[in-house]
Amino acid sequence: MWVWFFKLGSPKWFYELSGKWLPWLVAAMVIFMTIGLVWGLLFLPPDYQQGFTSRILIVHVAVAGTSLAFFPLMFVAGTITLVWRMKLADMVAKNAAILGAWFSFITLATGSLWGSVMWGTWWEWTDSRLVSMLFQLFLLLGVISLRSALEDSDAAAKACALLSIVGCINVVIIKYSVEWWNTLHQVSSPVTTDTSSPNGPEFWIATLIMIVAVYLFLTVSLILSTRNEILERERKAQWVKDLVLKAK
Amino acid sequence: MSSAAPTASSNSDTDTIMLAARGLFCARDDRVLFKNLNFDLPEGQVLQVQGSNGSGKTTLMRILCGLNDGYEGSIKWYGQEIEDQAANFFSSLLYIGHRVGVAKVLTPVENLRWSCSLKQAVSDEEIMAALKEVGLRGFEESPCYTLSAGQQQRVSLARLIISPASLWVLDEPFTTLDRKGVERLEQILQRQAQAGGSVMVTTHHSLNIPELAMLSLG
Amino acid sequence: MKPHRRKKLGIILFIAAGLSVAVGFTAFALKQNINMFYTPTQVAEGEVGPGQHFRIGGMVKVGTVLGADDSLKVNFVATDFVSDVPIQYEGILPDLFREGQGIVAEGEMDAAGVFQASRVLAKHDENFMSPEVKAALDAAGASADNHMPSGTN
Amino acid sequence: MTGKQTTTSAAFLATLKRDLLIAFKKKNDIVNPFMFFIIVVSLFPIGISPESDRLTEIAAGVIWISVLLASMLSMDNLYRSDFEDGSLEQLLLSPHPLFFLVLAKNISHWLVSGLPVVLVSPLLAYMLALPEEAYGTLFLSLLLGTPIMSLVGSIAVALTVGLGSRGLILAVITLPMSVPVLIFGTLAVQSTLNSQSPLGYLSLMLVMLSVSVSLAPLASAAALRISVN
Repeated sequence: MWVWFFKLGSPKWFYELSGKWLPWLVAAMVIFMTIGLVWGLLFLPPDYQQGFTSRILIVHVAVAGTSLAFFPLMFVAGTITLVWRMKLADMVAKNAAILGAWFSFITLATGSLWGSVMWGTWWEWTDSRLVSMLFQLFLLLGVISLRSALEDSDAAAKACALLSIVGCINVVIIKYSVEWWNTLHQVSSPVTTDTSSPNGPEFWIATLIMIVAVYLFLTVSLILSTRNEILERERKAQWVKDLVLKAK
Repeated sequence: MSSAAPTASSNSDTDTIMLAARGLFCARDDRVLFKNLNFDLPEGQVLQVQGSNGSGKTTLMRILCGLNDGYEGSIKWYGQEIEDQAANFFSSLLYIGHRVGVAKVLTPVENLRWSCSLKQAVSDEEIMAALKEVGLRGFEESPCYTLSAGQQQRVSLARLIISPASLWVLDEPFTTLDRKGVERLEQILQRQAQAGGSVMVTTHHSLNIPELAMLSLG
Repeated sequence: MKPHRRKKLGIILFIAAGLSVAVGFTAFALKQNINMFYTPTQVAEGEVGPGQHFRIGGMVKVGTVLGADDSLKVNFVATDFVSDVPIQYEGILPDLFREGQGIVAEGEMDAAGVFQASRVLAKHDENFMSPEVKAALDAAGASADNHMPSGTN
Repeated sequence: MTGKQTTTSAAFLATLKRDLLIAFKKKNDIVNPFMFFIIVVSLFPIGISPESDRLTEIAAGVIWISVLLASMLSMDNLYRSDFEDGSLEQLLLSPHPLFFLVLAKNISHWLVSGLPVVLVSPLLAYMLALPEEAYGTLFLSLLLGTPIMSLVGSIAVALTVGLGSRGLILAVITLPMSVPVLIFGTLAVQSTLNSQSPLGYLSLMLVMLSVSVSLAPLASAAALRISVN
């Protein structure tokens, strides 16, 4: 297991392995994305309360769910960077921060698009998820700006790793405190309604497909950007030179 | 966890040497500063590190002190990796870098009281005596921003007199000193070597110390 | 014990002590019954002082919503199926405001015992249901709600 | 090694004393953030409304946000001059755990920048027309909250201490992290105004304080080692 772990730490090995996996991942992503988007946005029956607006939710829920994965991902990558000094973990973390910021932004955008119809307002401070997502975005932007401010790449790697770990703990605390601050959005109602009724299965299946699709998209973009990062940072290594020569 | 007892390893030749570096490699942002660097620093020696500007002298000094961990290779303190016994190593180490560690708003006495008490208990009499020895008599209670760069350097060098540390790592300690100061510092270094301690020092001066050894970088 | 081991132990004990204090006070805090709104029963039992600005959370009682024709004034009753509190509000109600829905209203009680709301927030259902499913459920009488599917909005 | 090596608590006290001494000698670094705090608070009635009803409503939030901003300004001094004159390297090379030395620096920072703000809070509460029954809660929430800010902010300062031009990066990193403190600090005061018990919120702040006392110095120490590298 450890052999595998340290092998993965080698950028060259990762580059070669991810090169083999990439076509399959892209194919799976395209299939899931097409099914999810076409079905979810065009054919899904309207919700009894929310009407066709609920279709935005299919995208929103999937993106939002995925964007919650970034800080845990960066937490793990940061720990690996600090403990094992693995360069690959830092390359992943660097791109994860940027992607995470985009995902958080899209979550906010689709969320407020939905909110603009359902609540009649683009932004609602009483919605704890919107607010904690906003602060997650701020924290990610903090990590990104710290990296761009530090010149020495080794110091930047470690500093960002530490900040991601602290940030991850913080995101959890912020999430709970914001929810406490305003228990309104989709948390249990003050008076429990009889919600034992079955959910429309289509919604869940469509959402599930979209979640898989978005996770695949995340994986593919992370792999692609990490591969770029590898070539950039290892440009002086022999295997990268060989690769470039072969491509010519 | 590694035990405190000496490990039965193959390189027992380094077990009795105060500081032994083997196969040091350091690169900063793709530029190799040094590679496969080996040296020993036994007790009672002053090791002068030489090299042109940018050859990695300062980096080497900081690596030895554990301030910089961007290196590969092994550094052993009496046969044990310094990372495994940091607290032990730090209490025997005294480092003075380019930035001498003298707060400008504090007086020399206040500065020394703090920086020495990080390592060992120190009395005001000892501090006064040390300041006198480095030629700062009369400046004990003036804020350090009123002192010249050379005088601030002397404040930090007063720690050498107080400190019982057996290993001194001094990065360019001579730069701002006048001729008399240089001579005095040479004497202090020599005294340390004769007492069985050792010194690692970077400077472009040619030192006049019998216990001197050289290490060239780049 | 080696001195440096003892120092490490010192840090660990310090952290452990700090964290156990944290756990202890979390337990204490959770007992403190922090609630952001009062239920109608709590209001009926007089837990809220006069003139106090607070939030009330409940269900819009079916058949109680009365809107004025010439203004945005609306009256309704919030209930937790034990007690009722009449609420008066002037303004645009949120989209999800319906009879039988959970709401949170912010404001204070007036002298007549009517809750004068300065803000009304609707909670939407945790579940998404298609109109067909909903209709089927209504037909089977499985739900207490009795409003019509809302179509597109 | 000699027999006269100091104990960790002696090194802790020496560091605490030294930082207090420096603060005492560089009064500007302490007075300016404090003045900033007072001035920002007094701008709100002018910018928003002089009506006491409105002021009551926003008082807790205004005071808390001003505290956040002012503490960020004062945070800057925490490691900056030590980094520039090399004292930080000496701190890192101490045989004593950096954890406790960092804690000493944080405590001293709080004593000179956090505590004055706490002490002056009743006056500002009066200026912002906060009802008297909420003074105590505001005072306690600030007493618990400002050390959290010092401890958590210390991590960000330690991470950025090596940067030549930091600009506002410290704010970008620290301010989002202070959201929980802001929430519970203001909620405690709000709940007192609503004649509810603030004990729950205050004890949650105590939880955050004990967690940050035990974990934040660990992160600050690691951050300092990274920055000095």
